[in-house]
Amino acid sequence: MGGVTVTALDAAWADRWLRECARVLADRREELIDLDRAIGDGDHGENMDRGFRAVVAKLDEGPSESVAAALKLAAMTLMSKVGGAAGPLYGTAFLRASVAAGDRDKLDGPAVEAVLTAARDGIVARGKAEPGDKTMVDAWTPAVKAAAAPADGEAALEAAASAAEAGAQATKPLTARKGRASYLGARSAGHLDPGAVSTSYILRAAVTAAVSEISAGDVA
Amino acid sequence: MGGVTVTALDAAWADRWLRECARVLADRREELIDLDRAIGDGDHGENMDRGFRAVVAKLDEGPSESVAAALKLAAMTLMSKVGGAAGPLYGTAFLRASVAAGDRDKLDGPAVEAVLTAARDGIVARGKAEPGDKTMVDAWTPAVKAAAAPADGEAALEAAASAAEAGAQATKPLTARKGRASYLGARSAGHLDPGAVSTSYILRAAVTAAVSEISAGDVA
Amino acid sequence: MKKLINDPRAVVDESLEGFGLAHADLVEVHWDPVYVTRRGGAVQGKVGLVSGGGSGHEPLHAGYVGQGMLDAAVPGAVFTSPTPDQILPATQAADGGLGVVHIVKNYTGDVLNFETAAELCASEGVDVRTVLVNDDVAVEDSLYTAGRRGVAGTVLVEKIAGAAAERGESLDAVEAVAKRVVANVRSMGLALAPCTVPHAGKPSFELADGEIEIGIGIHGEPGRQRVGLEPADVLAERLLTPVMEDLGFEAGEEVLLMVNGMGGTPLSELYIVYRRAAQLLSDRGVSVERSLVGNYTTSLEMQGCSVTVLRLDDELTSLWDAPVKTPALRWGV
Amino acid sequence: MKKLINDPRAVVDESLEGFGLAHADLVEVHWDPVYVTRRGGAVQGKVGLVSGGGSGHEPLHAGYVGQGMLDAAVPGAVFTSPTPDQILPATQAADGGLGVVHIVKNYTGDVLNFETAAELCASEGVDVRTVLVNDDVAVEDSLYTAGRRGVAGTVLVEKIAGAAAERGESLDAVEAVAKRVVANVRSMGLALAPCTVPHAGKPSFELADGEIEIGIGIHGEPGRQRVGLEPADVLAERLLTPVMEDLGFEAGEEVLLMVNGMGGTPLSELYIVYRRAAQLLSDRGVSVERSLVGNYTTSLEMQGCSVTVLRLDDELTSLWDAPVKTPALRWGV
Ligand SMILES: Nc1ncnc2c1ncn2[C@@H]1O[C@H](COP(=O)(O)OP(=O)(O)O)[C@@H](O)[C@H]1O
Ligand SMILES: Nc1ncnc2c1ncn2[C@@H]1O[C@H](COP(=O)(O)OP(=O)(O)O)[C@@H](O)[C@H]1O
Ligand SMILES: [Mg+2]
Ligand SMILES: [Mg+2]
Ligand SMILES: [Mg+2]
Ligand SMILES: [Mg+2]
Repeated sequence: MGGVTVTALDAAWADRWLRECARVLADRREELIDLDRAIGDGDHGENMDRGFRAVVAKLDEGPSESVAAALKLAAMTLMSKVGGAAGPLYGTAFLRASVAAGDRDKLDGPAVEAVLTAARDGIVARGKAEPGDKTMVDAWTPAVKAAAAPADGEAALEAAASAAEAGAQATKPLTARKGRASYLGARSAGHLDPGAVSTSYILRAAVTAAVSEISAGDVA
Repeated sequence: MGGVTVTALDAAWADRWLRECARVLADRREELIDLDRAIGDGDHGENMDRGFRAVVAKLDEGPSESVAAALKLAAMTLMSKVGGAAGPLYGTAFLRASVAAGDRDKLDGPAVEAVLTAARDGIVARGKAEPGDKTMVDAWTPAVKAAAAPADGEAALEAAASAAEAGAQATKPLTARKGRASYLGARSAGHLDPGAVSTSYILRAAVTAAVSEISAGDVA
Repeated sequence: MKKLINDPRAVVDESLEGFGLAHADLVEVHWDPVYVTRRGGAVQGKVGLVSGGGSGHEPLHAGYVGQGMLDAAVPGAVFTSPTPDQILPATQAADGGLGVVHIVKNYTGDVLNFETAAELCASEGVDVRTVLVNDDVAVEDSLYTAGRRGVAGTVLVEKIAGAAAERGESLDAVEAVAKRVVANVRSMGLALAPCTVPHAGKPSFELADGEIEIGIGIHGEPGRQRVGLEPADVLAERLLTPVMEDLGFEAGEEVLLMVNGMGGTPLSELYIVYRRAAQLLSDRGVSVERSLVGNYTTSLEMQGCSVTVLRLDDELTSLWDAPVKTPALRWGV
Repeated sequence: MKKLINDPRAVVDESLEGFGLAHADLVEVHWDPVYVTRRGGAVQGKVGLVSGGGSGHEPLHAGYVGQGMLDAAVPGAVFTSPTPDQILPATQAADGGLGVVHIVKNYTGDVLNFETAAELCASEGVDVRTVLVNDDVAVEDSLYTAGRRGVAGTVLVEKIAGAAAERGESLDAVEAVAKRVVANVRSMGLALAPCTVPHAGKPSFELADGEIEIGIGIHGEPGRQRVGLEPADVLAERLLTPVMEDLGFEAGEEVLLMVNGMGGTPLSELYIVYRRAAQLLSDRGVSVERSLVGNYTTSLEMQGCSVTVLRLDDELTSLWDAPVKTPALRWGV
């Protein structure tokens, strides 16, 4: 049996989060491409992979000074490397998140909620999507809501990630009203929204970065 | 058991020959297209079908006055409707054949030989192909030779058609040195030459037009 | 996937490099970030014209950079809008002191990236106007969508606004004429076969033998409707009718008719579609005064076409006829 | 077979009808027999230029009818040379009193039909010269073949001879310059995917995934060699090397480089091939002075391309640059 240790949601965590995003999104590249092929233009997996690879290249220049700095680095890089709808939306999300993180050296539960809320609000401000429009907002909105309860940062992240996963799954029956999938009208129903799914991966990556699995041997 | 009656190789026969060519070539359109797809550009069946349909349309205006007139009508029509290599080659063949038929009102064995020889020589004069180059000349040359023996016109045609069929089959192993198939080099071997095959159909049609099958009942 | 490419990730850069070499007399390709300008840069005292969008629609947009059309083009990754850090320097390079018009196809990604870029440009002191092109009538219900897409009509906006800028019109006037083209141009497209995005490696959608997609966009998106293959004359009518209805044409009007290939369709087929579309227009008493037939706004190697109609007036016609000297559109000079 | 057509047998006529409607300002389509002339007919006191061949290579040849290029074009059925009864009136319509040059791609069918037509023309009092184009180096051993084929280099012959005729050169001179282009132009092509002739209804050959044909012609004929799909840079070299060797290029020479699409290949891919071909030429010290990239001599919807190199001298360059005003090639006017 193994155990887990939870690390503080500090600058090092933020860097690990971004690297974990890059790892997961590279892994899920084809899956996200296929989701986007079904109701969009088949580039979402490539866009996210390209963006986060660039983030990692930036991180390799040295560790971030703060959570806010890491998030801002992600924001600027995604903005200039992703393009498409996802670039400005995730770019704005990380930028607003960075501002919300402020000069905190680590995030507790309420801080996690504040950061995620800022991110979601940024996406809504840019993209004007409402819940139910079958966009990434449908993953962010339940995530923000779920993050409100826990006092502990990691628990807030865990709740957010699970809610985002459920939210992403719940986009399946919806008819898209924003983004490229909206052109399909009723034919968009029956498919997951790629941006909602990538959001769920990004939030799950935040949890993974916070939690190290320790094998039974290690804790013996 | 049935018998056959042989009709004179006169103007009516010539008209029937051309109509029979049209019928057979329409029937063999796809086969000739496929042969030409393999080593050429896939139009031989379409070209021959188009050309002989036009010949029939001309024949429908009234019966030919003579063998020579029927052959000249075919020559001019094929020349203006077939295009490609086959158009001028068959056009020249029928034109020279028409001249060779001259003012004969019907053809006997030597006349058949003279007509076929003129046709073959016309093709060679235009196309400069030698026997073995994997062209229609490989059907015409043995046909001309076989037509030399019989005194009887129908027997000469029958011998020519059979020789043309054998000649066409014998093009299979050859490497093309003239026409579009020559671009393939050694890859042209292993396929029948479409023009040699259409030549064998045209000569067989001449026999069919000369011979009416009569069922046993009719001759009882 | 069979393509004349090297690394799927290098497609846009290598293609632009070839483009720059082939048309060095007309254009300049800039790297890091990537954008294309007219050879010689901004024309002082002329309104600048910049467009851009995902790659894969060649010759759109870089093929339309040159005298009488665009001053700069900003290519994104394949089917992915470019980013603000590309659009900013392209806009600065296009600014001849009178400001710049951004011609943007109406897609969420393009709109958001050009929006951000316009803010950056403003903060750098460049007066930027944005004209959204949304000619695709296949997207019917714009209340419940991201709005109509910009497709092949974009070429007409770029040509006509480019001519207005070239003849010395003000920023307001160039913006206004571009918007007038947008207000009077409509398009609709169909696909016989999908395209394959290099980095995706798989066709953008699946179509059975004998099936086609009506109302496709230019990004390999599936269309609104899947129907059986029909004769070209029927298909031409399927495309033209909604275009005509949306524009509300009346007898006696004059139009430009464009039949645009999606990249993998032979020119001969485009002319067959053109023939029927022209007949239908003339049946309604609409007079086709100008035409454009060819691959002008493509979707990689997609097989299919779109039909575009632009309502003309004397000014638009004379701007259309004005000289243009770009890699992909050229006359009068 | 998925095509934007009506009846497979009506493809050529309906396409020409659309072509005539779309370009009524430049050309006139004649029926029964079919041929295309410059709007306004023969230019008196100018040598006439006529070309023709099977359809399916659009814009070749009808797309090159107009000022500075052809006076008439004679389209046959798809991939089938036209007949003498079409070529005769087209030639007469092109004769401005100084005689006519026939530009004929070297295929048995084209040669024989133009030969007969030339005899008919002579008997009608038109002085006809025939220039055979045979630029395709894929056909190596011309002793054992019908000789090298005419492919995309034909466009360069038509453009340059057309410019010579337009500037008032004599029949001898126009014939001579056309032959000089033929002597200095070489091409080679490849296919990633075959085309389907409408009346055949089946692909012209079969290629497995990952297989390509090197040395194809423009009639859907299989090539000389079937190889595995390779990167564009390798393929560009496979095409350019025999072209260069056949022309025997030396450092310091100047050339025109053309990368021609076979109809179904995106422009972006052609530029990737162009990029490498231009690099290879410059590595050898050969200077690319002019370029042409696009679908200029096609094979229906075939996917693939050809590379053409023309050795330039000052006269050929200035004839190339001379104004041309046709549906498919236009500059300077
Ligand atoms: N207006 C919007 N608001 C929020 N999210 C949006 C909006 N438009 C698109 N999206 C999200 O962007 C995702 C698509 O991103 P991507 O494929 O990278 O960009 P593009 O659509 O430009 O190709 C969609 O799945 C959706 O979640
Ligand atoms: N030089 C030639 N001499 C004799 N026959 C030839 C010659 N060139 C081609 N042919 C014949 O023409 C046939 C092809 O005819 P067709 O397909 O209609 O014309 P094309 O080759 O122009 O498409 C070949 O199969 C061959 O028999
Ligand atoms: Mg997408
Ligand atoms: Mg053939
Ligand atoms: Mg995209
Ligand atoms: Mg042919």
